[in-house]
Amino acid sequence: MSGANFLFWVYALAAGGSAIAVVLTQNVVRMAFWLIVSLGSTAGLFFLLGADFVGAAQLLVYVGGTLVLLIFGVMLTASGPFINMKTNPGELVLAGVVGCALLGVILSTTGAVAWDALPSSQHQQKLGFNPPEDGSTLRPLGMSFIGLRPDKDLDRKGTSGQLSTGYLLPFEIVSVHLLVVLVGAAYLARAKRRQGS
Amino acid sequence: MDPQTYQSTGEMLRNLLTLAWLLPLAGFVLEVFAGYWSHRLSRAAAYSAVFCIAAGFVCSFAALMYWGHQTHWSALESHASPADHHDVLKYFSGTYYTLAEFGKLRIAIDYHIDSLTLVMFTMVTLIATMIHIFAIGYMSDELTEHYEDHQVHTAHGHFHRPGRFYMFFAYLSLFSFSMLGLVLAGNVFQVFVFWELVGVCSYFLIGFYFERKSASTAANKAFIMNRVGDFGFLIGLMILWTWFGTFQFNERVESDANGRDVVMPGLFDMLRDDHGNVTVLPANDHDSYARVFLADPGHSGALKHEGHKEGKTMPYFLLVVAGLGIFAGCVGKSAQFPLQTWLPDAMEGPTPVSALVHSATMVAAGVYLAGRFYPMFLPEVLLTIAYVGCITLFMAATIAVVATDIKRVLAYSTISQLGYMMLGIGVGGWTAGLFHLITHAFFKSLMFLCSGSVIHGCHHEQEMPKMGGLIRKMPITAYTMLVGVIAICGLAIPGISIFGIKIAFSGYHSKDAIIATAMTFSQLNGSHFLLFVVPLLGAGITAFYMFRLWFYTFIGQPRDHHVYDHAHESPVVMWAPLIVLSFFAAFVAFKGEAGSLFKLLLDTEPASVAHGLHDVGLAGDLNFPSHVGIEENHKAAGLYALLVAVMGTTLAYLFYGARVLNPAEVKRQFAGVHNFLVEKWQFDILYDAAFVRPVHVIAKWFVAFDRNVLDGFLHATARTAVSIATLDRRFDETVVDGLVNLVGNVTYDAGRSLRYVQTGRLRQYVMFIVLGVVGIWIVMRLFAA
Amino acid sequence: MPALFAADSSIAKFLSDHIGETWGYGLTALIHAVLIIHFFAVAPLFYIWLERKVAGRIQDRLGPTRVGGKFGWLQTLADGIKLIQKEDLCPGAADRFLFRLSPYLVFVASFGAFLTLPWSDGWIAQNLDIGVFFMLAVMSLEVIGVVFAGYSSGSKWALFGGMREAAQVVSYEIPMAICALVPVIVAGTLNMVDIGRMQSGWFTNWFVLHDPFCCLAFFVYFTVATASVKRAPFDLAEAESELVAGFHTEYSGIRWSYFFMAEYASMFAVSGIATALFLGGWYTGIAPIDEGLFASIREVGGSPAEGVTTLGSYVVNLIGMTIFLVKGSALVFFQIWIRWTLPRLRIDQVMTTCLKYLLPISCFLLVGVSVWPLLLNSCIGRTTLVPGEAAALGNKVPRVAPTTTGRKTVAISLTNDHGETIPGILFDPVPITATAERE
Amino acid sequence: MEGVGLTEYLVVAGILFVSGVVCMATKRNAIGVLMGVELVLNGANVNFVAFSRYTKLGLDGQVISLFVIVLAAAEAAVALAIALNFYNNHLTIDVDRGDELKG
Repeated sequence: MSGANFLFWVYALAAGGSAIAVVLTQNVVRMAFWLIVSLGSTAGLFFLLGADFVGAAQLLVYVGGTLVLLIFGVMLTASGPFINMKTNPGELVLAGVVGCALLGVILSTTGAVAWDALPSSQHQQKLGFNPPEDGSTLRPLGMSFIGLRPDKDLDRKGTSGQLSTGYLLPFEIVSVHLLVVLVGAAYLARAKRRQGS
Repeated sequence: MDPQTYQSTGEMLRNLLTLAWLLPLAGFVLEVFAGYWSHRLSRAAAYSAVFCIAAGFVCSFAALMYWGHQTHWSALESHASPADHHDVLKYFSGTYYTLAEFGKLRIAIDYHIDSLTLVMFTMVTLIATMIHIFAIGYMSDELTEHYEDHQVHTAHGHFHRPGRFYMFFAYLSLFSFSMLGLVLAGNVFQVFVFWELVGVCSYFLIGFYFERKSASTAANKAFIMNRVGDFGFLIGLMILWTWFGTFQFNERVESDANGRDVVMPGLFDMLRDDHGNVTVLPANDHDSYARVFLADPGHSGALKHEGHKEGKTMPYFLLVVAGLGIFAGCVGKSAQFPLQTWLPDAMEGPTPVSALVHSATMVAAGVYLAGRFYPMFLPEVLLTIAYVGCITLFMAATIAVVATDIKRVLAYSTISQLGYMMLGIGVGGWTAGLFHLITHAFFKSLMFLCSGSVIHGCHHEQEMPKMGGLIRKMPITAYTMLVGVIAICGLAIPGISIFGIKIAFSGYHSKDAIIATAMTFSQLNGSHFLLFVVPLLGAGITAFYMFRLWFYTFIGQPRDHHVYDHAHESPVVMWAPLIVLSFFAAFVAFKGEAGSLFKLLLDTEPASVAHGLHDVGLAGDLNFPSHVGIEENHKAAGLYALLVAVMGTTLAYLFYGARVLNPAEVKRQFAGVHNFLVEKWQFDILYDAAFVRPVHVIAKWFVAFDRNVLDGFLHATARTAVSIATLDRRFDETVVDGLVNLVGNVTYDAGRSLRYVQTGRLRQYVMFIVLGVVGIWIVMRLFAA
Repeated sequence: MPALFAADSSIAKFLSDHIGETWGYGLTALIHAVLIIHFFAVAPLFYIWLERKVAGRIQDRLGPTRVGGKFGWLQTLADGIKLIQKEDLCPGAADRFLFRLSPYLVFVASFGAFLTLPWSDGWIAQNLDIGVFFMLAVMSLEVIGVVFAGYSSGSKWALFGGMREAAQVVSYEIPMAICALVPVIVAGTLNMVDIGRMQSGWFTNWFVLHDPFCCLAFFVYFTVATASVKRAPFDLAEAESELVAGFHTEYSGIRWSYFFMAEYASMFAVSGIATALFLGGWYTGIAPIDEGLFASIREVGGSPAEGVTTLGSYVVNLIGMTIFLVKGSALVFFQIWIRWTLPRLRIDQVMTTCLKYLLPISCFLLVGVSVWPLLLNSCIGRTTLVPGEAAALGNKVPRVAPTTTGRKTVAISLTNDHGETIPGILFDPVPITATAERE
Repeated sequence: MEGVGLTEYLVVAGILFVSGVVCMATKRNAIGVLMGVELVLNGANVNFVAFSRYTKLGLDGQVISLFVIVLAAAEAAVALAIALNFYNNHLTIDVDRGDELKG
């Protein structure tokens, strides 16, 4: 068993196990803890997949930002020191059965496809400036954000034809969207002073 | 003058006059909006109005000076006209903008500039400027948020309204713009448009206090009376258009499709030849009535005449009708017999309006048009004009003798003086009539402003019997008024002249000219001696009633101490214009017929006037005096007129100044005549009986017809519609509504049954989604297999 | 597997050559982990002692003097032994599971950050392409442990501390990341080794002196970093005068010491980032010395030079690491100095400082440093202040440079490590189509 | 065990996804539901990145997953604001209590 495979299993088990733990835990704060473990392990999976930037973004934005926000929300809305909203056991069982059915659907669908037969993009991974073996995974991604696609255009022959499109415009749209959402959230959650009091 | 100078001079004049014409319009727009922008206590509107009209005066005066400089105070003449088939052009005309062309009918904004235009421009803008300035003082009680109108009574006492200071000045500006546009107009249709604009402005201004019933009635009366005259005007326009095919006064050079210059003749060019003569073709075997030859080079199937001109003919009587129609417009506008009744009632407007209406703008428009259109008038029409003027001057003068309202006296005097002008034009004294128009404008505006000053000083008291002795309270007004009175009476010191200049005010010269013309005319046409006698008599009456007014108002003991005690001299903004105007009233006709004003007008005189006409008219028995003939009679006529005027003055002094004679006794002795005169020759009663009552009766008939026949028909229709609608409603209620309700109910029931799925529980929805996905997957598997 | 451990680490090369790739890399990882853990164990000992001495000096007293000789060398060790001996208490109202776990979370986060910290040219645990970003990301995880600690203690003091920490750190992360981006924009890479190498040569090549915006960014960064490791005057989470001890009120013994160690480790981590980004990393700043030292281990043409695995390279790297440690420790000393000099701010002042002042300033700096080369280009005709600086940075990193094409459009082209230009297009819908091919 | 491939990642993603769904379906705490949503998004993200690594999807997968992360942060901010408002109005965070609009 190679190191990467070993790490994959470690992260996969941590991610999946923590996800199941999130479902099973009744305490919201502990749910948040397991969620952190799960998301952190997912970030590890991203690193394994050569998507370093996505993994680091997952850590910075998701784990460091979003989840802190969630915990913040837990604290602000806690009516008791430890929240325990019991779910009806019958519902739990039903949800479990339905979830297993859904998992079955997904797994059977996944298994039904011969993924190995698909054309791989391994050769594209080698394009770029530093080989990915050096951990150089960022530059193609960064260039795609400013409108260049080295992963698609660098191996083209000749000078004719259209270059591939990058992600400059979506990137800007998402940025503006994020700003709008932040303003909106601040507005929604602002302290409301009641009229006349 | 060579063509280049002619062209450049003309363009310079056009530019200046256009500016002077459009400035009041700009002022109007500014003031209307200024009323919204600023508050009601602001005088900004007045200042902008004064600025605009004063700037207009400066432009007009500059134009006049420029004219004088370029022509050395002679005519603007081009000895080589563009098309080179005409010898002399005494005017400069052209087109600003062609609004529309329908076949031959061409509606355009033209201009026509000659010395008459210039003089009118200068006169109108000068007088209007003075009146604007005067009005700043006179209308100052409108500068308030709560104007109390003492003459309007409501259930809660006097009527209150916000002041309309800015609106007044906006109307004044529009009025000036309209009058200037009328003067500048280059075709008769454009004249008509501005004619109506003048009318509507006078309607606004006479009805300025429209809350007062009398004011709104007077405004309506003025408007309706003018419409009667305008009806004739329209008929005249139609005839002209039908036979002449153009509205243009004078010829116009136009490029045809091949790029060649084509001369489109104007009205005057078609009717008159170069010497101002009309060619009349008498009735013969083929034609039962006489015809007039019209030169029209563009006319197809033209007949040759006199060797070089092509043209066509029109019936003589139709041209007479056209002339009478146009003159009917002038009658309405200038308040001539029989449409004179609106003018005294127009005194309901504020006094500056009266001054403007009576001197420079509205009534002047009629005389101006009669003068401008003189070439189109055939001898029969001129005779009619003369008689109308004659009747008017006498009638109005007699009424003025008994009137007691200070403004009404002036109003009737205006009518009377307009009669003089019409008479002057009618008897062939074209220059004399327009000369009197200009001089009269100055002294009449002066007198109206003086009366305005008196009214203002006496707190809106207009009845002369309540005044008297005011010369001690308001000396400036009194003396300036005296200047005007002397001017209108035509007083002079006979026989003495300093450096060859008669010692006389403007009215002496102009009235002299008219009476001289009338005298010559009556000598030439013995049967029309009344045309001389009546104006001569009128001159005496004029002197009598004008001095009556002056003595009544300013001399003697105060008759009403309440009025007298509160009387005061007007502020400087009001008496300053009086001084300026009195200067012009005295000296505008400086040197009389040798003076520059008369010469300027003489430049524009139609070609046919100077040498007189002999044995013209359809009957061939009319003679019109030549300049030479008039000159012979001039001295005698002047003496007669002066004599009569002095007699009138003396009589007035005896009655009202020295009080040797008692006017009350005279009144008692001639009670019937007095009543007849006080009732304004019964014209209002006559019109009431002749027009208003029949109209009422006919209206009653129509009401009855409406009630019985039309209403019955309508009611029957309505009942039918209602019964059909009832049936339709049943159909709607049962069938249509039933269908709609069915759909609605089905939807509603479906919704009700589905509402149980809508539990509001988030978690169940998630379950539904998952179950849905799984279900779809199962179905797909089943069917895929 | 190679993707993970493909650092320039020469130990890994050496070991994988001898005992196979898997075990070689595994052993390398183990060795490095042990080294860093021990660095953690030892460095706080030093820093705590340093803090005590500095505090003493600032407060006009001597500080520890007795334990371990003249300067109180072993005072911290004695404290540590005392802490280990203490009973591991857990309050009754606490969520025991999270209460016990939180110190480890904090500790792990502080630790993880050192994964991409370059100690020397080639001495880096994992030479990630996203090095700076990764460090910031991992350090941001520390706050979770603090919040959990505050929440699970079941004490209102701890809860307040945790809440404050969450609000403060989440806010300060933003200007911190933006300030770190300022030198990154100058360098054009997130790779910390590359950034370090770009600052070789004379100390004028250090990014802190590169342009006015970078210079300002260094000070802003240092301020923000001090706040994000919750050092005074920003230590609201443990404000002992108000909240007893903040989020670690209920902790004692060895778990408490974990928080302490994490704090000092974080201090060094942010100082290390500042050193690598602004202060020339492991270089002395004197061009001849650096050239002499590091030329021997410089990679040539993308492959390691001969002698990379020699003992000499270890010595050179050790010298580099010493320089790096000295620079970092100096910054840590500054943080201690500030702590004992300035009074603590209120929480609202802390938030105001961040959101109303530091954040706009850092945004301005970011924009400024982006516009700077364009400004220079239009003023003096080149994109750097000092001529030839671009050459000193080397061809290792592709440069993004605005160019004006014949069609008067602004395009962006890239130069790769072989000096080829890859044209791209940003503002013109019709692309420029001369595509260089990679060999 | 042989080399890990796409399938294994997809299985992990599936487990994350289903866990998220079940979490959404069972948690009464609104923030718990929110956590379920995050899990679901992460499952999808794992899919994207895995496909970008193993198929021709290339960089697009990474970019999309980045967008998902950023938008999830935005979504969390808004959702949290809604939750706080919900809490202000109902003094509880139980989603089962928010059924005033039920049919």
